Amino acid sequence: MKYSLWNLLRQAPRGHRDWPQAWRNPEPKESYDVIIIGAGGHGLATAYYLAKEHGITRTAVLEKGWLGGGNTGRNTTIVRSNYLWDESAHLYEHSLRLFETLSQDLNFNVMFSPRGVINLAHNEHDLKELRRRGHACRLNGIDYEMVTPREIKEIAPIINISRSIRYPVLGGAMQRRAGNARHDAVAWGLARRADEFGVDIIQNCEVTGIDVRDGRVTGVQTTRGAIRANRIGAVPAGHASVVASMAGLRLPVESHTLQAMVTEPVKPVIDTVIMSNTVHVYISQSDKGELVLGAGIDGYNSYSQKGGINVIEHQLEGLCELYPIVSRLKIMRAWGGIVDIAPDASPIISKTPVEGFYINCGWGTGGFKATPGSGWVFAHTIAQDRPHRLNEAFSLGRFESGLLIDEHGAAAVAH
Amino acid sequence: MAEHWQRQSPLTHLGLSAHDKNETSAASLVMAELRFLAKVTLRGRIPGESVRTALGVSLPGEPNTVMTGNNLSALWLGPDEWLIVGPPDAERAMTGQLAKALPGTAVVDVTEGRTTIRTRGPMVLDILAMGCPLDLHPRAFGPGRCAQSTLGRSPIILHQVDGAPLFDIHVERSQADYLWTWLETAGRPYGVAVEAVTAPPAWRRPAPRRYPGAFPPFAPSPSRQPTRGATVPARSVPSS
Amino acid sequence: MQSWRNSTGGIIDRSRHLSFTFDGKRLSGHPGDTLASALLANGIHLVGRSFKYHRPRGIVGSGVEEPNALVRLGKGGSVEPNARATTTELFDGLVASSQNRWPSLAFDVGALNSVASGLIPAGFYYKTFMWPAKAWTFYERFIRRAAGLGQAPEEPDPDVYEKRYAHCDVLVVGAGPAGLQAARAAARSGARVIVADEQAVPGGSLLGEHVTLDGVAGQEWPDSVRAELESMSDVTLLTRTTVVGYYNHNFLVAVERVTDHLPAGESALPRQRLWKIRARHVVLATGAIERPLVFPGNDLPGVMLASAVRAFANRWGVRCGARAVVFTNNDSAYRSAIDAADCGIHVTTIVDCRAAPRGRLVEEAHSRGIDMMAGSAIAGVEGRKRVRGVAISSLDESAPAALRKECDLVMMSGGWNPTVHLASQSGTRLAWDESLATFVPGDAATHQTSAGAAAGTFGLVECLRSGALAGTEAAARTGFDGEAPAVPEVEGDTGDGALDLEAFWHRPASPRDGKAFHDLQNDVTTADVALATRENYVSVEHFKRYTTTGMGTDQGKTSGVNGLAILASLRGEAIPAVGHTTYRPFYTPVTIGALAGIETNGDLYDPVRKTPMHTWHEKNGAHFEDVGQWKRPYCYPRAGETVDEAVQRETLAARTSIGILDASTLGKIDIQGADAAEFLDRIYTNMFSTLKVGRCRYGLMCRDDGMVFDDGVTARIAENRFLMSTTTGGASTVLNWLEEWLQTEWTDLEVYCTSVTTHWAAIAVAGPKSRALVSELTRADLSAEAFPFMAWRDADIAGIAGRIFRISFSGETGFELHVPASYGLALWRNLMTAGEKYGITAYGTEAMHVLRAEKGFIIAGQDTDGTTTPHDLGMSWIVSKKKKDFLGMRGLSRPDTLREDRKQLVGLLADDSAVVIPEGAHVSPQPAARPPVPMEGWVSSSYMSPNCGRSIALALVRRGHDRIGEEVAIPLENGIVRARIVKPVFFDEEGARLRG
Amino acid sequence: MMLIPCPWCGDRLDAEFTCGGEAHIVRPDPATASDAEWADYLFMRKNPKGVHHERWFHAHGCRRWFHITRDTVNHRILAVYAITDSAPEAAG
Ligand SMILES: Cc1cc2nc3c(=O)[nH]c(=O)nc-3n(C[C@H](O)[C@H](O)[C@H](O)COP(=O)(O)OP(=O)(O)OC[C@H]3O[C@@H](n4cnc5c(N)ncnc54)[C@H](O)[C@@H]3O)c2cc1C
Ligand SMILES: NC(=O)c1ccc[n+]([C@@H]2O[C@H](COP(=O)([O-])OP(=O)(O)OC[C@H]3O[C@@H](n4cnc5c(N)ncnc54)[C@H](O)[C@@H]3O)[C@@H](O)[C@H]2O)c1
Ligand SMILES: Cc1cc2nc3c(=O)[nH]c(=O)nc-3n(C[C@H](O)[C@H](O)[C@H](O)COP(=O)(O)O)c2cc1C
Ligand SMILES: [Zn+2]
Repeated sequence: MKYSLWNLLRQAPRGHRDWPQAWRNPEPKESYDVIIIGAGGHGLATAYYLAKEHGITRTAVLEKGWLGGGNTGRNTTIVRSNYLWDESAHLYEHSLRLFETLSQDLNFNVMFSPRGVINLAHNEHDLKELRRRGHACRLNGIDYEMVTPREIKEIAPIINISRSIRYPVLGGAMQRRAGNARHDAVAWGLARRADEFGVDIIQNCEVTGIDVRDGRVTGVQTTRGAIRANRIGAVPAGHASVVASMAGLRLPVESHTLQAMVTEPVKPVIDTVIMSNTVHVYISQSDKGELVLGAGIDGYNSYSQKGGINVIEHQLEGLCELYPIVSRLKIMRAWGGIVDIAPDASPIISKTPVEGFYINCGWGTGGFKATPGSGWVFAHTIAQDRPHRLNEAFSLGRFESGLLIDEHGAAAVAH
Repeated sequence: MAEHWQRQSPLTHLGLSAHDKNETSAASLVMAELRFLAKVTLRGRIPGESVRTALGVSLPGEPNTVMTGNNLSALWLGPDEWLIVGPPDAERAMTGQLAKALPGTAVVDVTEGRTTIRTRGPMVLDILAMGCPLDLHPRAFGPGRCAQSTLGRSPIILHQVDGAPLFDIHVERSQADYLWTWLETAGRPYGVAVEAVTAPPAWRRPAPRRYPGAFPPFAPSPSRQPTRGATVPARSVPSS
Repeated sequence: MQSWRNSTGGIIDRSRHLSFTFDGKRLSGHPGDTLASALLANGIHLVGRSFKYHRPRGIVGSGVEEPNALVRLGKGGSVEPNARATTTELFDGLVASSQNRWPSLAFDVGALNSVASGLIPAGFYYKTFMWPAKAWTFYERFIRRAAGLGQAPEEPDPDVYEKRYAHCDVLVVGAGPAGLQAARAAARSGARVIVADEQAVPGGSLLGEHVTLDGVAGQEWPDSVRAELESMSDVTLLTRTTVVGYYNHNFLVAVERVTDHLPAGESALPRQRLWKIRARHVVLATGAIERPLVFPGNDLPGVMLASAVRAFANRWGVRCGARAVVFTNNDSAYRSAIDAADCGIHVTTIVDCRAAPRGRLVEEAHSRGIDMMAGSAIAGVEGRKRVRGVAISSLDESAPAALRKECDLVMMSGGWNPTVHLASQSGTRLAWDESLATFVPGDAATHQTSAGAAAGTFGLVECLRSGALAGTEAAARTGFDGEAPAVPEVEGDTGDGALDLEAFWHRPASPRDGKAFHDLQNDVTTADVALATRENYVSVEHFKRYTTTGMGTDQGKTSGVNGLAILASLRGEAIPAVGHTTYRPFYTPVTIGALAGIETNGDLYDPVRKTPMHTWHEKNGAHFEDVGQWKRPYCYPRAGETVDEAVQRETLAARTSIGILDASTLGKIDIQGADAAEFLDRIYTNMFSTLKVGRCRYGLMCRDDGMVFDDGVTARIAENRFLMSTTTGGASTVLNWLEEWLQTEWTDLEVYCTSVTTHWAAIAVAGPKSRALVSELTRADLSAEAFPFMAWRDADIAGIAGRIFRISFSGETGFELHVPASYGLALWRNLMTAGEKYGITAYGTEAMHVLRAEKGFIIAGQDTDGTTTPHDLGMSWIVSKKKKDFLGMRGLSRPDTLREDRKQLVGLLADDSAVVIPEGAHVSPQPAARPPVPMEGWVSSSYMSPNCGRSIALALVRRGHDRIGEEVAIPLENGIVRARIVKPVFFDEEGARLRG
Repeated sequence: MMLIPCPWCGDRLDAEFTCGGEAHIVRPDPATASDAEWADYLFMRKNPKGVHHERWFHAHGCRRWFHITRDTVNHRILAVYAITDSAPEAAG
């Protein structure tokens, strides 16, 4: 049944008795054309675009837990495309554009809300970095504007732009088309549409082995039995190394815990997204009223979705400095996700030395925004057995050749 | 050519002056800056006795402990690293003597790199606990113990001088201002007082001299105790 | 008038009155009251409106579990939204108001949502608001306004917060009977013990019961334990302290509310204190929370937890109503019913789902004239803003229709949920206990024991015993042996024995009966669970997120088990198969201020590092910039001068007379040891073993991938001793880098590194008159012959023993003077005085940048970005071809680093010499009309150079080294700047000044 | 918040340390290493779920590097050993 106000009205008097399942719970078949490992946003988007753009529907998405329960279900939902390097900018911009029509595309309101994202600068070096990024964005056709502290204050009156704080706001860069989307809705909407195309989304099905014969994949072993396929796309985020090792590969990623938290719900106090790298906080307010706050990563390899309190403390110290009125609000819940970070902080969307085995990982702390775009290019890569122009540069090979896409930039200014 | 100088500690500009006695006895935290203490680091595989012969203080072999003697304190900083703290102006003699006695070891004068904040008072343990993750309870720490750690956001070398308890905090000079403010702020609700600040001695170029045998007395601490902590418990096994 | 307060009973001080307001109305209570008990004593039940449907809501519980009674406390900057009335201690002058209603609590326009509730079931927003495309943001505005509960303060927080670390052998969480016994046991063994309880006084549920322990009233017994604990020196008893998070390796976080219970301004102490406790063993004696029952209309004010009614009666002497009906599935509600009756509430009926409840309690209830309706359930609740009656029907399908009972209070008990939050957070798996129909802690994941009701032991005697045992064991595990304290002799109803519970989750009802809520705070009904199930949001996690069960400020303390039980029944599965959602910090919401502590205020957030000359800079009007943690003078604008003008003046002065720069922030590392030279050969791209004592050399450091990461001048002090300098930001990174290689890779090298960054003050003196000036202050021969470029020497400078380096980052004749830091200011002043006649000018970092750019010297981190090699910088001359190995060598011969079309450092001269190309702008071959415009590189440094009399820039441009002389375009927002690629040296290309 | 057992200073809060990542990575001979081998050394990591041998640096303490073996799922520390030692057999 189509999701619409009309159907909602029709269902109201019937106690909403007729809404169908959003997706099925199919039993795994013996074989598929394509197996996707991981029903996060990226895996689901891959399956969806495989069906929609490439007509491949004999696809299974295997998920060890519940769909959307990985980082897709635990991120701070920032969507933007104002990246520095051309390769990144083009990929994320493609994704942002898909986001702009995703609700209509999926017939599922993913609540994409272009409420604007501001990146703050707290010193001369930050300003230089933002300007450099701004020039690049402009030439790449990505909206971007530098904003003064006063303008930022007008947009977000709760910010403290006093010069006397430790890291005063010297300015910022804003992307107006950027914003938030509802994390769960993105996963659910993609799952529902993929399912409609006939894709089998199989939850509680952990991939425990990858069958490789003569250098090419033939299928997977799972907690629900063996499943055959000649093409396997792995999108396991934090577990990328674990899955890759099943195919005998090592990856240039390490898994760390990244934390986020929400306050108790309050009436609207901030209507945009504000990020600060120097002070390591980002803030937005969800439609339900919680302030959604992102913290930094814990400094050691971890496969637990629980981080240290020190990271949160430091983040909130900065938050109180920048937004003094939050001091008396209360943190309701804090959680962590396992993020897979590549040395250049850029993703890997690539073929691998094992034929028929494709990997999509390394999104680290920032891949939610890429969900549809990543699925779109990965679907292309799997369907055509070669990368799309947009993800060519994000190959595994770049680590050997040295052509990294270093989104860290230079760390701190040094002189 | 300059006639005279004001040698400046990193906290000189605060114009610290001692509060009166009443105030210090009522305060929960009493702080003072110990200026210009001589500080020399030693690196290498060094027989502790050789330092004893050279300076009159032995090097502690046990991690995170301090040996004192001849008005010097030798702090363990690492398995091949020590910090020797002495009275103001002793650094030249110390480095000279050490370099002579221990050829091949690294002797570095770091006097100016840090200053020392001395803290005591009935709440000193509580206030240090507000920013320092070390367990300073008498069962775990004690007189004659030292440790490197952090206080607030500053790295520190902490030395418990006596059981009163009294702590010397050696802090990097560029962060002294920060740490002083941090301590003042942390202690504010409970009362903080400043204690006699040792006056900066006038600069004089130390005449080249032989190792004097004993260093000028250096004892601003009220009740000095023998070298090592009496209760240094066995190290706990790592949990879980 | 507290007309609902009994004249005796409870632990409140009736001799004193506390005045407070609720929604502006002046009321009174007593010390010992919570806001909730005081409101109830005044007969106020309606305290708020629900989140989604704006339904009238009252007080449900008596402690942290409260889902409904959230109020706004205080005024102005001291406002606290979403405070639980049940845990807010009353004080004189307390100001509270209701939330989420407009214009008033009694008449709330938002209640229209309730009327339209059919349209807004769980997840409705996913199904609509999609048309027209882009209109979501329009709808969203209204949704946002309707959502949210309380209102955030509008002013900064006037309070301060404190944090501290603590360490103990045994941490006991909860000071109910189990916790107190545990604490006693552990303390007597000599262990270091911390006991934390979130309530104002220890005692836990004992405070709300009628028993005696060893002849002492149950409400007083905790005082005696408290006295004993407080008499021991290594025991800390923390009240008003909630343990909120359980982290790795037994690190627990607790929040102490230090002054929240006091009128504003009464205490100088911090508002709250965050405890970060490392415990060797933890005893979790956190008690249990009563579970509501789910039935239509169960959210009306007057429907309360049975144990809460009991606690209000026993602890606060408050009657929660006049006529009560009890609804239960277990024995414990009988105890509550009896106590309620004893307190003067007319308990008319006990509705029990069990077919044949029996036992002592049943008889006792009976003996008090309470009616019994076994095998029945409440089918509906009447009333608009308060319960007026209930409909009761038999659970037997064939039974006749519902029976009506008048009442103003419904006491419900669906059993008990042990407070397993912390255990679960620590990684301990929970096990389903069928007889209790709830989760209890399984095998402990860390050094931890659960005791008392938290472990599923609900009898008092058993709780006391299990606490004592846990405490003794905990101490023993940390090396302290002691005897378990005796279990006190208990008289009265101890509640020992089985609960005799028969699970009752919900009964399918028609919408006509009204909504049955399992999650009161987020307004989630059984109909929502049914919808979620129908749509296949049946994983417990999907269910949670789709319906928002347990996602409110109470984090599902009352709704959790009920919600998943209903889900399980609709899924037709057992509850343990459905599982539970993840327990996460924080157990109760934690004030952000408390998590931030004192390090929020600007001075303490991050250390400001200051050089020895800082006060001079301040006094002389320096405009500072942050470089890492350092404050460095950017320039020193004079009166009437702009920042840019100051920079121009300073830049010019350094080349015409004398400039002086505070260079103290540069990293300095003393490197000694037999292998020091060999070590530097491996660290730097160029050779250092050939450097002569008394000389310096510039070096470049690469990571092992070949990318430049730091640079600086290193001097050979003695055969086996060097002084390395690093960039300001790189100082500690480089030192750690050196240590890492020494300790982990080249363990055979004998080298020792010591930071001397802050030991030395460093002053750069540059300009044609610099030699004359410095010579005035030292006897050392500074002539070009005796002291050539890149030499250094020990020297007395103005009477201070220091060092002079003949180095220059400005490209001028220059000297860097190092003196012990405490003389830095003195030397600086002296130079300023002596240099006055030469027109000495202090210059800041920006002039330094311009000067070095005029010479084409790079700044690591500005003209490099982590993707730049020495070759890219045109510095192949510094990459040794003789050495067998150095860090970065192999990285430089990878396919990409060998490519010829890499971005390379060049100079750029704008055609219009007055135009300063913006830094960060990109170079384009032929700017296309519309994006994407191809980019070939970017401008890394760009300035107006007063010494060149024009603008200059450095840029990293693709294949730049081959393109000298080529014209390029730099497309800007408002037009295109044309420029020519040149060699990156703009001034004194031969270096005559440098060496002169 | 882990308690890291520094072989010298004893158990200290993890915030005093820097984690240096995977241990026992051998730096190949730059003269003979292929591009792939060099990339492997620079970037490729085991990143195991479970037992991990890793290097830690007591940055705010004795400033020594050492090895620990830690479970990356539950953070149990299974072994502590010198920076010059090879991984203990027992701990996997
Ligand atoms: C706290 C936090 C905040 C963040 N904030 C932002 C943000 O603001 N903006 C942004 O753009 N990004 C953000 N991110 C990053 C973003 O969440 C991720 O990059 C993105 O969601 C990754 O999506 P995914 O589909 O690749 O991974 P996931 O959603 O993690 O999906 C991977 C799935 O693979 C499954 N899986 C793994 N191994 C196996 C196996 N062996 N068999 C079967 N299934 C398996 C997992 O269970 C999981 O469901 C944040 C991340 C975190 C943790
Ligand atoms: N008859 C029944 O049905 C029934 C059911 C349950 C409990 N009980 C009674 O309850 C008592 C249980 O004793 P107990 O000691 O196990 O529990 P308790 O409820 O008496 O005490 C628990 C204490 O822990 C505190 N607490 C909980 N979580 C905390 C946290 N995170 N931080 C700080 N403090 C926290 C609570 O405020 C409370 O004071 C017994 O008297 C028992 O008879 C009876
Ligand atoms: C954007 C966003 C908003 C959230 N809002 C809430 C909330 O209002 N209430 C809540 O309890 N949890 C909220 N959460 C957290 C989830 O409950 C949950 O903790 C998170 O998805 C991680 O899953 P886990 O805790 O089950 O591991 C939110 C999470 C995200 C990503
Ligand atoms: Zn150590």
